[in-house]
Amino acid sequence: MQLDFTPEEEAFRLEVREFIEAEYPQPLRDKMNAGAAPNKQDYVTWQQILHRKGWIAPRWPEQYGGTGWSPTQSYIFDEEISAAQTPRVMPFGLTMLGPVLLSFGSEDQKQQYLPAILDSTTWWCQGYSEPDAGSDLASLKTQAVDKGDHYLVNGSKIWTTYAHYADKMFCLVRTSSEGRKQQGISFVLLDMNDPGVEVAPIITNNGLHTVNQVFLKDVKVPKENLVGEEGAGWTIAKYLLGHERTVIAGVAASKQQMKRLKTIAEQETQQGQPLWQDNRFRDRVAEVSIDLLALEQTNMRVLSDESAGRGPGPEASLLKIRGTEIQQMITELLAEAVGYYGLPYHKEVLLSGWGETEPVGPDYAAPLLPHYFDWRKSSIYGGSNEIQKNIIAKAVLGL
Amino acid sequence: MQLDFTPEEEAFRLEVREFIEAEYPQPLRDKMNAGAAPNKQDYVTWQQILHRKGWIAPRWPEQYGGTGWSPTQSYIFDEEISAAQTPRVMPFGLTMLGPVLLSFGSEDQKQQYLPAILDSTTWWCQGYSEPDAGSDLASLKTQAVDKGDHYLVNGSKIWTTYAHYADKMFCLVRTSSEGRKQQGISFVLLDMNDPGVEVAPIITNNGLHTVNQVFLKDVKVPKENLVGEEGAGWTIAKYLLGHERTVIAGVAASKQQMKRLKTIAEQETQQGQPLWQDNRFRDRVAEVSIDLLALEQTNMRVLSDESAGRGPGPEASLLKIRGTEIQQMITELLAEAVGYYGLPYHKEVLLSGWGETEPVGPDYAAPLLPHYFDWRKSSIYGGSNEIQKNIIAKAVLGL
Amino acid sequence: MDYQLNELQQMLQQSAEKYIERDYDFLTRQSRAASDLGYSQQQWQQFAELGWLGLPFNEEDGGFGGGAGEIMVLMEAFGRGLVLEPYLASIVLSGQLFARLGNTEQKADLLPKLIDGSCKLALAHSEPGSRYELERVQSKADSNDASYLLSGQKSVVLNGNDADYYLISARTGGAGDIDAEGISLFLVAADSPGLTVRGYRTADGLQAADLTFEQLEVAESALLGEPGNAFEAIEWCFDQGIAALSAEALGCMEILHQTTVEYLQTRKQFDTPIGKFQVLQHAAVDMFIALSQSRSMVYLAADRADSARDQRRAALSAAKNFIGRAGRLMGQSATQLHGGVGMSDELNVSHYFKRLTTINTWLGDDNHHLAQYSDSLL
Amino acid sequence: MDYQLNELQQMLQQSAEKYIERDYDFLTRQSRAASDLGYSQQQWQQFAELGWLGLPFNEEDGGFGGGAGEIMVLMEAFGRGLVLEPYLASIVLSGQLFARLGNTEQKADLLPKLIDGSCKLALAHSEPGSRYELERVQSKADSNDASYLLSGQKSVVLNGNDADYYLISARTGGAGDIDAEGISLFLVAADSPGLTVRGYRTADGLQAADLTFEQLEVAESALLGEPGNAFEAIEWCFDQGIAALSAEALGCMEILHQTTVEYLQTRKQFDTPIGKFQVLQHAAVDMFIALSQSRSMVYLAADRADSARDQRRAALSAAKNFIGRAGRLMGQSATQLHGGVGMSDELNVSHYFKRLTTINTWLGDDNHHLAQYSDSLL
Repeated sequence: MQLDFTPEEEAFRLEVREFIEAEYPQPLRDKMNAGAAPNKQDYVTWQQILHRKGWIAPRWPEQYGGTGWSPTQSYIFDEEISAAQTPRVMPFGLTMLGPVLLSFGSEDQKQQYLPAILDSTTWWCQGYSEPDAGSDLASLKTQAVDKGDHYLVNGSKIWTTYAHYADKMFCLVRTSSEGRKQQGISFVLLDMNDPGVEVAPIITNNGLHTVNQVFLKDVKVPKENLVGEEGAGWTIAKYLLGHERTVIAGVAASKQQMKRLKTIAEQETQQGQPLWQDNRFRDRVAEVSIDLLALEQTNMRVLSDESAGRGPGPEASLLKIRGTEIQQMITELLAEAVGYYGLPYHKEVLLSGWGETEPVGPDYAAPLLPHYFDWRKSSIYGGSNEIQKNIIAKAVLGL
Repeated sequence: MQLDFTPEEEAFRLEVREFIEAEYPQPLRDKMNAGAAPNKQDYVTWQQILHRKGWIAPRWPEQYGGTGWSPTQSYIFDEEISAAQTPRVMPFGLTMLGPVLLSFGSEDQKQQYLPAILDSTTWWCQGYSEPDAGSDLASLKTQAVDKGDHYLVNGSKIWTTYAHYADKMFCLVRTSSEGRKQQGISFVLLDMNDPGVEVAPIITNNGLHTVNQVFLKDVKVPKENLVGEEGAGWTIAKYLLGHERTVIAGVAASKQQMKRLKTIAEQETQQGQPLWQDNRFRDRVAEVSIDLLALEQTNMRVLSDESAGRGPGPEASLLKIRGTEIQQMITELLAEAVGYYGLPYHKEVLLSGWGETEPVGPDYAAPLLPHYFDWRKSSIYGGSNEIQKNIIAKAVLGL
Repeated sequence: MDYQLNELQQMLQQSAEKYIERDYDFLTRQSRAASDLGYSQQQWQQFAELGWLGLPFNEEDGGFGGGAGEIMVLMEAFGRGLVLEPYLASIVLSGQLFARLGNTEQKADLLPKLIDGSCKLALAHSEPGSRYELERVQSKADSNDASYLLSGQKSVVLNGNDADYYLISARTGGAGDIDAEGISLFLVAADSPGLTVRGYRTADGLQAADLTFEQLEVAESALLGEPGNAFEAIEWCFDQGIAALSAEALGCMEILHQTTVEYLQTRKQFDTPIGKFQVLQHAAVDMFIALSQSRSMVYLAADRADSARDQRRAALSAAKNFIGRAGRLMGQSATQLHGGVGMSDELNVSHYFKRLTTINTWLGDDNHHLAQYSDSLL
Repeated sequence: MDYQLNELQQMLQQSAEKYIERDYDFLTRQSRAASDLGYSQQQWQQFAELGWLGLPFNEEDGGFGGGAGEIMVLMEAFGRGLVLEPYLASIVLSGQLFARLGNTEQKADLLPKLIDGSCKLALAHSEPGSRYELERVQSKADSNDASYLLSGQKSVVLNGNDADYYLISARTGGAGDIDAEGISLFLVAADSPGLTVRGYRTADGLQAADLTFEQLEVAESALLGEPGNAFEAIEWCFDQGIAALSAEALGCMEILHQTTVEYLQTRKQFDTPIGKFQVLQHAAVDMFIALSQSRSMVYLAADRADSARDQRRAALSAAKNFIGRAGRLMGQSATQLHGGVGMSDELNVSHYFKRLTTINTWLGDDNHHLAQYSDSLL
């Protein structure tokens, strides 16, 4: 047992940190530090910087552009990226579709799609949820009718993150209504520019446009865009859910937010003192901080098991639940810290920071309450926390 | 809207208080103040004092020995009794069987049983739960076979409070296994001295003997001991569950315990100051205190609705849930307040106080941790809090 | 002991609920919120016609002599409708404060216009750095012949964006920045030279403003009450605001609870209404429990709003803390139980959630009032 | 980064778990607890034979040179068995403290007897009124020629009922009662004249004692370490105790979790195993989550038990806080999910619940350590 990182691991951390320090563009950095939401160009800019360094797909096999890092190295990389508050790497191509193609795709599909994922020239989105199939994903209704060389797809996807940025979509569709409902699902790729694809924005409770409803009307999907066998969609979806579970805890990002919370609470005043001096406030932060430490240690223990060749045990399933609960608590404390100045709503600041404008109240205050509202999504998406608990009850506890 | 008590109500409160002050025997008072558990004689002594005053059965009709008080007066009476920390009035005869006999019993049964309930010469116990029928009361298995002029009863009851004190038991038995399982249940009275009745003590987590398992082997129950119709047992049981719901919140007792908590925290020291001065501790007490205030106001609002002729609304159902949660929190805070001196376990002190013996640590400390353990029962018995929520979900929310 | 609404209150409740049902459906509310003003002047005139704007004022001042119980009934209905009009800012907080401190002449001048809807007020008390501490006032009012010169800043003034007059607190004396003594209150016209108003929307779709003023000159007649003596009244009016906000929160919670239960009854997943899942049932029950107890605390707040100071402050802090926590539970649970739909701006759920969240912040959040209440136990 | 047990630890784990399984079933445990001594001297000798009593001591002192990681493994197994023998008191706390402060002669005298099981120690540090504050020592040791005169009281000394020697802390200097400087530690025989030991059982079936001493004379050679310099070592040994207790708690939680899940699988109500009810499922999942994370915190505690002071104290406070909260959740939930059966003294559930509760109190409860940790963030 040796819970600290090794000197080699610490050296790697330094390398990552220095790279970010050197390559993270200042204007983007300023915008991100202001708590503004990155736009498409911001994401692509940063991803392409990572790509040029060869660090865009740490968990892919080396021959396809991966880094060959150990799980611990990948974790350290995530920590540094989060600490620097860069835009996050969009998961749709890199951590979702990529591994799926690598495991289930044809050689042609790999050749065709992987390079453009790596260099961020194709933006993918994920077509899973439907208006009538949220937590009960398997009841999805989008139909793909076999027309010989292609499928004719009709239906609708919802909560599709950045569909309005996307060039392509990977998508679960129903190719059969026979048998158990899981069996008739297939995994297909389609082009967002195809006739019949229509993207309708959904504004969420922070007033911003991130997710969409996507309508699919008589969209032709060539048969070569089927990934894996027809009817293998559910297997692929489950494979993805199990994938990269150690990342979903979001520990590194939460640690970064805890630092931000402390910084803010040191600047806010209460009864003429820094708010951070108030035991009552700081104790609440301390409890979340301990919870985060426990989550981090659990995350690392799971990683260590992985490194020791023991695949992520059942512990991995709890990371999403606790990870999102803690993220939400931190957003709540951040909003609380700024008191009345959490209330003003400035949409333009959420999009691009205060810039030259004199801020209303402290410059860090504006995004905090919208972030709090927005992060309520984290216990809903990716399988709601209730669903996660159902899974643990059944799969782990045998109930 | 006039949330305070009227002058008449306050005068009544004073009358009750003065009565208790004059009549509550000092030795019993000392024992109760020490947090010791009353024994049979203690209960009977106090109940007979109330009986002599005519105050033993506030909610019975006047003609049968009731007081004719308004719901508010009854509530005030409960508050004063709790504040004085007298032994509680045992509910089995007075608030359970009594109302059942009044509503469902024959004239003979009323004549035979009610007087001895009022003067506490008969101690009743309640035979509901069975080893295989806890929350699912209707699945009870104790059989009563019709033998002409009597039933032959076989089975077993469990968690029977003070069965070892009891002269008689009212009891749910199965007189038929036809139809829905609720339908074959009957309500009968039996004598604890009957051949075939055996009481086995169950020691609970505080180390004390309060509850029992009662074995019934070929116990003869004369037909005249059947209350109501054969098969009406479930109706009677449900009637009882709905009865006196405003008492179960235990607000008055909890208010008394909150006072005790403050007194103790003023005597305990921390960092050379009274513990009560510590914001961190006091804030936790404050939150419970606010929760208790909200419960009290809700309790009174329900009472007010009752007085206004609107029977207890659905709000009444939540009183048990919140009442027990708050009771449990208070026992937890009390144990926390005394730190290390919560740990020593002195069974004899739990039974009769320190008496002449020099206490280990502060004299109030010994019962606190055992009380905490013991009060975990309150969210289990009387329909567990989970069952209560099921009921609200179904009956109130229509889910 | 009596928790029943009296006849006047029942009447008010009926008319307010009817008004909300008829004139304040969610889509209309959203279009009013999106307008330049952020609410409807026409509705405000309706409020005047219904007598609501005069509700808490004495009959000799042209009002109806209502108290916290009547305001409670109104605000609960406003909560159900997510009402945008500045009733809390202009009537409950500023109006009552003005009526309490102003002399006969000042009242005769302004109250009729307030009551007929032609004039609106906003209370400018909190400052950057004061957080929820009412005594902490740094703004200064220097006496200068027959006038005062006001300098300072005021933070997040509720409905400060379009008030005709501000009630500005400033220090004419006192030992340092946190003395309850020495705080004075001034009536300042919105168009006064030297006053900068920076308005904005708030997260709940309402609006507010930051004020800056430097050597802003007001006549002596702008002073409300005795110099240096305004604190007690300010504190009192914050408590009136707390009682009113709590009632508004109750209205929000009612709708959220009702909407959520209906959603659970109708939304299907796994071939069954999701309200059949026990975990979701119990979450809905927890909402129900919070709602019921919130009603009790709202009654208590209204009942205690005119009690003696210590009793009043403790009860109001208890209420604000409870309502804050209950509102958080209601908002978060309603969102969670609605799933993705609960996140959408198009549905009312997210707006009730946001309003409950900002209500918790206004006039001191749950943790502030827990501390206040806790200290009152000493 | 490596969270795997090393070979020695794995071996220890196997032997300890085997021992618990073979020699420490619940009924045997209960009969030992009911005996006069409250545990089994025979088992204690077994501990000696298995080498456990010498585990943390240096090889030159006759020990095995184990550290917090090895103690962790042992204590986790002890938690599973609800072990009664005074390993925490005599070895982890007192033994290690003695070994750290004692000189060669003192160690040569006592350690062999400690390691072979013929002698037991108890640490008498906390006092009435000191609560969990380690610096607060009122007991006095007055120097008197070649001896010291000790006067004071010690509270709830773990296993103080049958120790052969006490480590008694007393003040030989320092400014007032709460100075970390000036605290000395003395080795005092249980049968010393002037020492009154009042023993009793504790709520978890273990035992403890209150000590009173007045002008109790001990030789200069009873002083451990430099005069006035014991505080740092006492603090360190409390942290070793915290790491060990946390591991014991983990063992308790494992059994509670396993027992509860089995109960949910087998107990039927409403014609179905109660584990089919979603609310109970999620409660069991919450227990599972608490258990998993507790394991991580126990590892962290062991790993940090010998780190530099500030880092060590913060990590150990975090662990003790987390374990305290997790233990409460586990105990309360296991009781609730077992229903009436969980209240019974006859079943093991109530005993694990009680032990987890007292573990939270020992060496500072969750709220104390939250405050400690919180203050370390400043």
